[in-house]
Amino acid sequence: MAEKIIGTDIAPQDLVAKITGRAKYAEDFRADGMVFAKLLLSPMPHARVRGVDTTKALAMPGVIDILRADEVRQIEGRPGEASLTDEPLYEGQPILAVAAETEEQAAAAIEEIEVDFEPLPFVLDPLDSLRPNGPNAYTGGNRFGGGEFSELKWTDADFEEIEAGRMPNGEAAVEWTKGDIDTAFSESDLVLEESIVHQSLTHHPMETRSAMMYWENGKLHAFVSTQSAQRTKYAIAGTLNIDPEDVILVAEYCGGGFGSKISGNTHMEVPAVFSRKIGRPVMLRITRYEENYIGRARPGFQSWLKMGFLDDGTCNAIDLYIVQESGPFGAGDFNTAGMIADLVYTPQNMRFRGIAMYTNTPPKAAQRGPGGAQIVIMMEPILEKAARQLGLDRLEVHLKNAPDADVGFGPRNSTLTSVYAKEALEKGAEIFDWAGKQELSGRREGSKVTGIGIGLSPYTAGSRGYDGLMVIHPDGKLYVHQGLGNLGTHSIMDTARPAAEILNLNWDQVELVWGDSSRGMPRSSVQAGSQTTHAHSRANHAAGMDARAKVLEVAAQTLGGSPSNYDMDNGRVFRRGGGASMTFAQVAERAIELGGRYDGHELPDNIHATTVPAANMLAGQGLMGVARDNYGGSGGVYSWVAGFALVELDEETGVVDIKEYVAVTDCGTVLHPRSLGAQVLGGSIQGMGQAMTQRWVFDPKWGVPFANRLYTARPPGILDVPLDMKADAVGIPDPQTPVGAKGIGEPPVGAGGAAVTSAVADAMGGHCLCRTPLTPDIILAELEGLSQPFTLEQHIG
Amino acid sequence: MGRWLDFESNPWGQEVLQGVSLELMYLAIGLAVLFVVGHLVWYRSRGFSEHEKTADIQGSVAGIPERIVRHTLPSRIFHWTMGASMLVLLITAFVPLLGLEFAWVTIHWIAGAVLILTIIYHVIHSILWQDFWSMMSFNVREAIGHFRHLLSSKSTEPEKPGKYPFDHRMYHQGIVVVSLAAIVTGVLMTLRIKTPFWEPNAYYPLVDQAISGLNELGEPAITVLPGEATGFVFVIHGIAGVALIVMVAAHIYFAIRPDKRYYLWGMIRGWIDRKQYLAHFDPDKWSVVDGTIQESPPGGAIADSTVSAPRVDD
Amino acid sequence: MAIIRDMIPAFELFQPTTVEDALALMAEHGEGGWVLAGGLDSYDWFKDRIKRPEAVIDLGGIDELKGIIDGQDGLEIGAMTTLTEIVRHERVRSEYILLADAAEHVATPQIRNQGTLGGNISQDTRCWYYRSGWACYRAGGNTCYAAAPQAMNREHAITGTSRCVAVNPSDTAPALVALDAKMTVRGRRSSNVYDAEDFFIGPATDITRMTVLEPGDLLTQIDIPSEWANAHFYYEKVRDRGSWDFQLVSVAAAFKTSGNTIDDARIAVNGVAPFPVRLDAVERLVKGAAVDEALAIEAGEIAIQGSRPLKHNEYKQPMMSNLVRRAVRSVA
Amino acid sequence: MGEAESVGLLETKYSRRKFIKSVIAVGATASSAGYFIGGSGLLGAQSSGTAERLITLTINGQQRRVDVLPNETLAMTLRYRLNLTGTKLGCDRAECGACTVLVDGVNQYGCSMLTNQVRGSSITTIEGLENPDTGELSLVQQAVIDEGGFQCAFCAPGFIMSMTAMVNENPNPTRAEAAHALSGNLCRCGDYDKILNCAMRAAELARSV
Repeated sequence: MAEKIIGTDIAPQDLVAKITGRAKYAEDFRADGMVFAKLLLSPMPHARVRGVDTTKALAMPGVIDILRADEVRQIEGRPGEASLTDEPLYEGQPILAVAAETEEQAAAAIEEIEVDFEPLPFVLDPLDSLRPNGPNAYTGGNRFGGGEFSELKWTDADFEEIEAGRMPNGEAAVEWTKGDIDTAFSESDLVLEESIVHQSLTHHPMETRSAMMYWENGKLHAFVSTQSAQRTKYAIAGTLNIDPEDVILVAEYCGGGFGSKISGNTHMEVPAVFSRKIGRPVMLRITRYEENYIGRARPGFQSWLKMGFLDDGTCNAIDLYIVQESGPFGAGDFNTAGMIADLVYTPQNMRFRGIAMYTNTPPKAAQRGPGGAQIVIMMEPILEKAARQLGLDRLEVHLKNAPDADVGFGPRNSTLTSVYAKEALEKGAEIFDWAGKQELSGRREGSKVTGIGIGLSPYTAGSRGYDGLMVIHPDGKLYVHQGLGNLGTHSIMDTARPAAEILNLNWDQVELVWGDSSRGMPRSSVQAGSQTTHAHSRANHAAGMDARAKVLEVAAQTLGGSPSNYDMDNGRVFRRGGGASMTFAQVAERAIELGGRYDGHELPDNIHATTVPAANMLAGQGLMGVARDNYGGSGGVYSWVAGFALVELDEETGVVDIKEYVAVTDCGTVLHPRSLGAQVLGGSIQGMGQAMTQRWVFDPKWGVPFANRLYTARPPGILDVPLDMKADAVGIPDPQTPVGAKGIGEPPVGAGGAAVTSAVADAMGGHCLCRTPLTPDIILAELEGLSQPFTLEQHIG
Repeated sequence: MGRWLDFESNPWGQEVLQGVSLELMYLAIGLAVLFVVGHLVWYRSRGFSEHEKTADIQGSVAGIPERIVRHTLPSRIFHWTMGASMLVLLITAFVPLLGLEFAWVTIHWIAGAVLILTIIYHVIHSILWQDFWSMMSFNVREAIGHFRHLLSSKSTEPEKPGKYPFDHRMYHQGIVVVSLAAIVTGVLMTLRIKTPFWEPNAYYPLVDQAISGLNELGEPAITVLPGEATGFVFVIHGIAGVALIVMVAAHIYFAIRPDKRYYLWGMIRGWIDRKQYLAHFDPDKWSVVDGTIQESPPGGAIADSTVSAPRVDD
Repeated sequence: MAIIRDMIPAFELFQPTTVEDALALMAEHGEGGWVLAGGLDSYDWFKDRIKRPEAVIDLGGIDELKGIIDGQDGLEIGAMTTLTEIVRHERVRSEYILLADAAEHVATPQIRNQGTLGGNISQDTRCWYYRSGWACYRAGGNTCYAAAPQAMNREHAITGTSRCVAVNPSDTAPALVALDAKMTVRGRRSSNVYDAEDFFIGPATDITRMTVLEPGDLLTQIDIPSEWANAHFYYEKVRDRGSWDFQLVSVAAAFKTSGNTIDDARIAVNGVAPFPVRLDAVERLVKGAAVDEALAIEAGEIAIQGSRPLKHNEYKQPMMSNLVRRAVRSVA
Repeated sequence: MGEAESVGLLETKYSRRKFIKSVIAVGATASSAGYFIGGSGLLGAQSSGTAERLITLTINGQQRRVDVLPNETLAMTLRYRLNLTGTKLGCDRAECGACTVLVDGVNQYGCSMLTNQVRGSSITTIEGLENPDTGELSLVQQAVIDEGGFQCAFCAPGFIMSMTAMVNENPNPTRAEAAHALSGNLCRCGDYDKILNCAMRAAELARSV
């Protein structure tokens, strides 16, 4: 009997390459005649290029050429990002690129280029842009709609409300309500109202977005760092307006993305266009400094929250207003945040208002749990405060408010495929010993006070309808073609497991084909929003079923009888009850002989058009399993993580030490426990960094960011997290998907961050600081009764 | 020759005015030396005596006391305090630039504060209690006479002055302008450092705004580059500072010249003697006759009422 | 001129093997020369292309600058001794654990393996305005960008400022002040020994330098006198992250005690001024006193007398006060 | 051997005052002709001053002749001249540890030392951990396989080098000591729990050797 694969720990196939240095990331590729490109970045947060003098630079030794904004795709008339621009909208936006024989020459040439910038008014903080007469991020205004820019300003009265610590009533871009919040608040036994700030923070994956590209025989060979391979090929083709089949995309490994490299990135265009222009391979090595600017960031929130509770802990009303710092090109986090607030606390009455303001800060993008992570990190300490004032246990309050499978939430009363949030809370509480740790809450040893906290965090975790593509080759092995990116979640391998189980293969009989579009990539999801595990365990399940059926048919056609007489195991197909059998190698040979649908010369009608070229490429190589995920389903797919943290707060220094952490997830069937644990704890640690240390700092006078190094941006290090952490899963399959697995990437971020902010609030005796990051200065200022240097400012330092 | 002004990149990479260059200080020191040497040469070439002129006092001593009060004690205290603070300011400003390092900033701004206080005192005092116009008057004929004398050995010596001779008055006016420039810019600069009186602010938002206009699109345009207001302030302070090197050097030079010694004594003791009075001043213009205030002749100084009563301060 | 980062500009590299040769090279190149110890501060400057020396003089090959010698009176530590060597040195650990403690709080293991004691105490400030290459006072300009009402000065100084409000970033500097270490500085023709607290200078004296070292000067040796061997020590550093972070405030203290009475004390704080601050007033207070909570609290209060926060670093006052309090309290 | 000697000769030649002037030509010649381009094709490409830049490095037990600039970091030499791209550049500023290599067994940041400074040292990179004869993984690498370590793994080479230094020095660490030893390396995936498991497993394997 073939081994069980789903739910077991198997070291990822690419691990040996990764730990021997053989794994090649984008910047590890070389090509003959390769030259280096360097970017000239805008020194101003908003400016217009009046003129550029490149004479001196072009005359320098080794300098080959200069690429200007008019040579790349520009987005006209609406907010949109071009890879090079003459109207920079943030400090650090690339203006032009220089190519030279050596990187040093390119850098020296950049220094000799004179750019005449006309500084324009800029805005860093969204509230500043809403102020009467406040600056706008664009010359045309601060909002865009109906094809044009316009100005939206709040009134002095709105700002008086804000200064008084109350929720403003300025015009929102998005507003939805359910129930009747006014009545509900009047019926609440406890109403809490807070103004909250969540900082914006950079993604800073370990690998920057370097890329190397060259053109050969009319085809672009692109070596890039991306979260989603197949979709990036199409993104590049779209940007360059070329046939996607003329893009050979190589992206075997991706050194982290966290939402910043979903389909590659805007600046991939530079080496693509530049190498075409100069006829040489171009390496664009992105430094950490540049990554700080062009590498994306999570949008920050300034928000006001009013929550009503009944004395049994039921949250009966939420009024939430979010102003989002969106950078120059926008982001949608705030909308999701409103949805997640509704989902976690299931108030019967809710009003959500939100507005995303353009700012002249580096671009924002989805960052692991976009919107969801921010909102639970901000709300959890308020829940702590409420539970304390109601004399209730936070776990009870959560259990009281957490949804069941019949939940409807958000403006469109969205439904979900499954919800086991309460099970996650209960299992987590048990592992963490929540009940036993109650007595540690508030315990004081010297200057150190203990606090415990919970964070409950849901996020989307799946999508449907992608294609699976696999071939059993005459070597007897199953080759699963993945169009995903290999960004470290191991899902690129783990989502092939269902196919292996369907075909009753051992894992070593399965080969994965990925990372090189010339080897055939089926239509895939973007590897974002935790879709992959759900979407591609289904797609590979479907293709696996297709392959299985074909194997049985080939066996029946070859050995006689009907397919139902046959079964398979361990790379052999055999007649039930004994008798004739074939190896998969023989099946593959036979399938090639049979041709037609067996070896991929005929393809199902319903697969995506973008899968067809890949399938055609593989036709005739063996027995092909190819199918679209038609399993269907209704409702959104969400996974949950319940996080539990114990912290020690030093009241004399404001330093918080996270001592213990437990996270339990509801993500359906567990494909790979150890990788799941890594996702859950890794995401939680990112959340802890978000809650405790990471920041972005701008000088308001010059609009220039200062936290542009890792040590100033402060992502968490190994000494900033608990030595021992535990992760577990509820493990109940999602009923609407054949494998039962849901994604997991996003939700742990909010859980980890919120458990910690909640625990800090607990250690401070139910005091909610209501801003992140909770750095020692902020905590100490509060404990010492000093005025907080920042109130609603978005960027602090 | 070099560049007299320093430029630097502002944080946006634009070249902005930063201040005067160190060379200007050396230039000023050079000018000061040249002036002294030049004056010595000129003086010698004209064959003037190195000694104080004496006057024939026969027959004109009636009503003139033996000692004539030139500067009251408050005036002298003012002068020496101001002079001391000015020297401290110059030393603390320039000596560190010459390489001798010490903690000069605090001393400098405190000396500046002292200077401002003395000047406020002086302004009030001179308006209310002194003869304001004895120092502030200007007469074209007198000026022409002085310049003729300066340039030509054939011209007649200028008329004897009233209490403050023409060159003193001109020097005073010059130092008023230069010191005020230094003081105003100095105060602006002090706003940028930590003192017990205010929180530091590196920028001059009002200055920046005042010189901003609107561009052709009707948006605020930054006509003076950001951060450049600072540069202007530094340039004015720097120019005033180096000008003061020359002026103070000249002042000290004349104070210690033997032929002008009576001024120094006047400022130290408060009085000059009758001989000196008669030798160097026109009693019509500076009357020291008991209790009487005479009409000022055209262009002349009006007698200082405070010194008209013969007193000896020391 | 457009700005580009992360490429080290060209320079000539010299690798002398004796101090004399190093001094000769330094004299030869003057302002154009750059002395490289562990290099971790230097490479930042080079990679930012803000400092562009024409000649880099690498001290790594000078053996006489490396290692710790048991001297007649305490320890003689070569300026090029790595922080890891100091952390692990037996006698440092047994008699001067304060220094080992401080050295172990520097950045990361890799940096301690390469960074030297001489480099650690000579490193430049981390003020991000200055490090961004802005023409501030310290860089020879006419502005302190960190001293504006809206400026981001959470990490900046609350005392000892003069126009410039940057802080000294060194972890070992306050420990050396507390240990009354002596720094030997050699020039081409002269050799001077400075007390640790005089080695560090403030912007009032010279706004462009953090130490007495001028071009042509070489810090060769740090002596730890036996005077404070085996004293009661206290070191604490508060930072945002557990590794690779500079102090918000740190304290290093040495106490000679009999029972819980303090006979003598040396206390230094860093992260609050452009130089490590020795707390003479606190030392006077605690000398001869029996330690109790009241004394600790008073010590903390005295420590911050005269300090004045900027807009965003008021927290440094209680933080500094509390750390001094803890240092005194640790004696009891 | 011969190469090592030739370096020694050059040192003698240019050490009139007992210092080593490692390069005599800076400027156009020195910085042209393929700086940062891997492979050996560039050797001998210059007309003058070439010899002075040729140095010999001991990397993963092999002597490698390489042409380096005085301002070149070890990480750049490894990645762009010797094609040893296992040493990663995460920040190039001694902050993330992805470039960690062993210099005479000590873990250091390859991005923040000059190649010229390690001429006399033995350098070990991630590519040099496997047994050169058998291809067997080092015990640290084996420990990572056992524990299924790392996610995106861009940080992995650096972490593994630090773990290697750690187990050589202290094969009996507590979990806290292991974390301390690895605190010079950053993992943005936040896989610290599993990384510590790997480190503890590596120490266990080291103890059993």
